[in-house]
Amino acid sequence: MRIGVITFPGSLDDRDAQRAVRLAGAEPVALWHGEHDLRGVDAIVLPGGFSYGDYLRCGAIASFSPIMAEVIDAANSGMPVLGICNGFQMLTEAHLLPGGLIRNELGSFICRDQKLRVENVNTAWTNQFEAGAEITIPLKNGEGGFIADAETIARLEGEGQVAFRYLEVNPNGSINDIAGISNARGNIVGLMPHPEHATEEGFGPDTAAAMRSGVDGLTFFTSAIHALISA
Amino acid sequence: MSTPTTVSAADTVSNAAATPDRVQPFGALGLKEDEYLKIREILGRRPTSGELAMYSVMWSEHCSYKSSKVYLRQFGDKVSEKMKKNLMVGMGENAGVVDIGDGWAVTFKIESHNHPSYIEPFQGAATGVGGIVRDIISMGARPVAVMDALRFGAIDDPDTARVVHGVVAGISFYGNCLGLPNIGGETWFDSVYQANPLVNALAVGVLRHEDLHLANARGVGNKVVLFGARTGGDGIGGASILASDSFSAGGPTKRPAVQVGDPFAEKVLIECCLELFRDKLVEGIQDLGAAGISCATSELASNGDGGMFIELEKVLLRDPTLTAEEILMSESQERMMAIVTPEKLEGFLAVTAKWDVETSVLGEVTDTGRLVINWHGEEIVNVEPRTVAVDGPVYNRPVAYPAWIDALQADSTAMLPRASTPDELRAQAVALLGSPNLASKDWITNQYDRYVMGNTALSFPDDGGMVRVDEETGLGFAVATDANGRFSQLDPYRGAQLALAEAFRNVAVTGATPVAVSDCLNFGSPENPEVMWQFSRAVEGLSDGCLELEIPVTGGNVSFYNQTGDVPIHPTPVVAVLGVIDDVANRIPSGWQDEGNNIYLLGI
Amino acid sequence: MPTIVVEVMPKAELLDPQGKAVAGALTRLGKTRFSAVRIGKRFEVTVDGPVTDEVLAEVTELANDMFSNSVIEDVVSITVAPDVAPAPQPDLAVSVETTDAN
Amino acid sequence: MPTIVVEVMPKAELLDPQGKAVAGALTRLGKTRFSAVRIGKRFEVTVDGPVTDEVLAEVTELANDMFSNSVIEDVVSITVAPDVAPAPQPDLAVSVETTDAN
Ligand SMILES: Nc1ncnc2c1ncn2[C@@H]1O[C@H](COP(=O)(O)OP(=O)(O)O)[C@@H](O)[C@H]1O
Repeated sequence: MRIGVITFPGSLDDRDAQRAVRLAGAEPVALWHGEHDLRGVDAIVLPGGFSYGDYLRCGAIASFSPIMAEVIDAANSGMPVLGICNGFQMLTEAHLLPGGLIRNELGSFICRDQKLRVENVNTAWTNQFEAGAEITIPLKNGEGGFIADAETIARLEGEGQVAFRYLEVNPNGSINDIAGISNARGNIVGLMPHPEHATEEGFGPDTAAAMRSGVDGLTFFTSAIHALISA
Repeated sequence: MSTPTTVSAADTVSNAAATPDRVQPFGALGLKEDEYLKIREILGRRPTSGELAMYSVMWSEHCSYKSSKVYLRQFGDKVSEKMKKNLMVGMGENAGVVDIGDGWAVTFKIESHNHPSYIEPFQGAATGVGGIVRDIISMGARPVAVMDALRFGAIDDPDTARVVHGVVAGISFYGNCLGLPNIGGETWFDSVYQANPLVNALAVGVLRHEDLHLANARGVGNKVVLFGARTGGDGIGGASILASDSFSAGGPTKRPAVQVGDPFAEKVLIECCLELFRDKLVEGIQDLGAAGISCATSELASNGDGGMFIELEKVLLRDPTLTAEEILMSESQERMMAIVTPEKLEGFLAVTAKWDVETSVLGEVTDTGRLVINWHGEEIVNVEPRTVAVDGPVYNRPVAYPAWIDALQADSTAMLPRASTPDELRAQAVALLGSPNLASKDWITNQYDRYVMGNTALSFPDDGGMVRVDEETGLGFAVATDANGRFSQLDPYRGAQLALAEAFRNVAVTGATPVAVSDCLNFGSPENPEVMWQFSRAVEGLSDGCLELEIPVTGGNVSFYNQTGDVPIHPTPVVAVLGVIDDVANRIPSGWQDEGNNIYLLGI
Repeated sequence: MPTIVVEVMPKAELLDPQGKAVAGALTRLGKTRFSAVRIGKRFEVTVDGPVTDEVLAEVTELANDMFSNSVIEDVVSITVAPDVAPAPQPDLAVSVETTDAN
Repeated sequence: MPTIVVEVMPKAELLDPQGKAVAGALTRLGKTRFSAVRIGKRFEVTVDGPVTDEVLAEVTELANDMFSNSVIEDVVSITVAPDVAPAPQPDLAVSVETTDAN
């Protein structure tokens, strides 16, 4: 199973995403923004970071990268695509996912261990979670407020496309506490928090059991592997 | 100035020889008369305005360490064999390098960006992070962590919020965007820092032994290449520099004293430099710091074969109206200078093109022993590089024991009233809990990304930050920074030692073994004999302490002139200690977590 | 060289946390006669050559597709400012004049 | 309600990282006739009541002290746009006209 991680200028969590893919048992494949080549991967991760410095709008300049043409085609034909943080922003800028992400309500960057509820376990990246599972993974962003017009929100809610919801604290003012969404087909998922930072004991968020022991993020990647195997 | 020059007609070497009596604005550039006369003596003529620009920035306190040099030698002199054992590169280079075993090495350094951070807190602090990170890259290392040691004025002063929020947002913006985890630091409020906050930024990098690079210009015919951001007017009014009667006709040039940082450009520059090193396409890379091209050319040439020829008009400009002198002094950020052999130039340019990094070949290494800089075909600089970069003035400034210190020491806590009732005790406890210096710093650290890179084993609120270097073995390092200006005001010798001991302890309690020290010495004006006394005592204390603990100082930074009016800040020697741990899985976090653990109090 | 100025505003107050924050600060400062603040972007695009209809069409396309995100923003104006000096003098910077909205 | 528009640009001498990034993107997309892009801010301040000289003076002060940071930015214009609708319609948004620079 080969999962590609695209590096854009300014991507930061690309190596972490590759590590997470490896820890989950798949083969990470490094992809480069400037090429038109997906190297035959089975799934794609758009990693976190500050592509092009987050200038203009987060993810906007990256969404014009050469490789995005291939990503859009692959995503539309059903390949699992995960956008994490800046990757989520790119997916909205590329109109693969609806809505947009704006500056956090309180203005500043925030880094915290964030509790989420998995609202939809029928996506390529969540199928190994229990329905309604509560997980904790790191969140770190300056522009993570999810917004969309009322009609879009109603559609997302009505059709189960809200994939994750913030619990306890809504860190950025997202409408309806939305932390992540999927497309109708469930192969494209985007979220602001970072599953790849909760995949290795000792380097993840704190849990009740022990400090830095949280590995809830691993299930995103094992879900993708499962989706690919059973497809 | 009697004969002003313009962009197209810069002051040439021959013009300087022909007009020896021309009055030059050395004072406005921060040079003393005897320093100016010394430059004339070295050159055997008056300097051109370009040479004057170079000497003035390179002979500034900030770049030349002219007041501190005689003391800093102690760090190199007071060393045991054990202290030298793991030191791959010691003081004097961009950053010290320590062998941590298994073929790995760590480089780290702490540096101040105090004055710019008062003028423009956000950009000042941001570019402080950017600058220290470039020092790390130039050694051939990948930067892997940053820390920040901060001092602000009184928390209830109306200006403090401007400075605090600007500084923290600037560090957060630059460090997060660069993708470097922030693993710790300090925050302290005291009115002595009101108009002079301290912003000390630390960066750590890791490298394989064979990847170590030193910045020097060797190999006659090798190309001198400038790459990264374009050169603009940033920071020309900064440092000690440009006054209205300086260089150009048509009235004073109004240049801002601040630099604007572009962390994205720096992130790309990091990846680009690492690829250049990896593919062995460069002989050496030097970062462009405070004195920009003046510094990079003269230092590279001094550390190499001694000669260099540069065509300054080849510098890519953001602002085409810049004069030659301004180009020499510009502090534009996110620039690097490389030495490249002619055969590898093509490969070099391919890598910079891949990363969209603009590059221009400025000139080459020569065997003339001279640094020659031309501007549109005319020679505007012809100097022996060491006279600019190495053999600057050295002062043995007067020191005076501060008369007030005895009274200050005598006024001890023993004189304070003790709480005698539970209510008084309670009131004291509440006052302590509510004091900004003891309160939680979460509101700062929550703005810093501690997760990026996936190797952070310890960070806030732990006593020291810890990062895994080798994913296979778990080999890692820990760092802590500490300082206490109030102790140092009472006794700079012991104050510096206490800072060292505290940082040493903070590293030791993580489970790592302390191995090296970097320091940032923040003091008032060296022209004040009492400040000079404080400085001399602090350096003596720190160097004695390091000898006692047997860990070497690998580098650091001196920041003088930290004062409001005539009132100096408390002497604030910030000490950073680096430790090594065989396997970060064995780290010890600060918090207690498991029921049934025993609690012991160690020490006295 | 001629400059084309493109102005982009957030669609509504809801989408403009920065504007809301500034409006809040004004209220705290007692500046109560300002009931709302919205913060958008102003792009100055320098054109290499004359501003033809074709150039304008290209900029309009860029304004809609790249400079703004139609989910959250509107392009409120595109104007040509021929041959402006690179930067106005600080002291002359504030010129108060009444114009029509775009 | 009348709106006062304040426009702020980064100082020409200083780096404008945003503008640089957008200009780079334009080059990569083959849009080579645009030689530079600079990005500033546009503030729309809604005034509760008529725009008197006093109100303008107050906004000018705010523009200089709060909306802009004089160390790195210039206020390039302050104009009054009376009674605009809160947000223009997307389709009508782009009006191409030639004006003088401020
Ligand atoms: N400016 C800062 N940058 C990064 N970390 C900081 C900063 N200030 C404080 N910290 C971190 O916050 C934690 C608590 O700091 P502090 O309250 O000073 O505790 P302590 O007195 O135990 O050092 C420590 O982990 C410290 O490294």
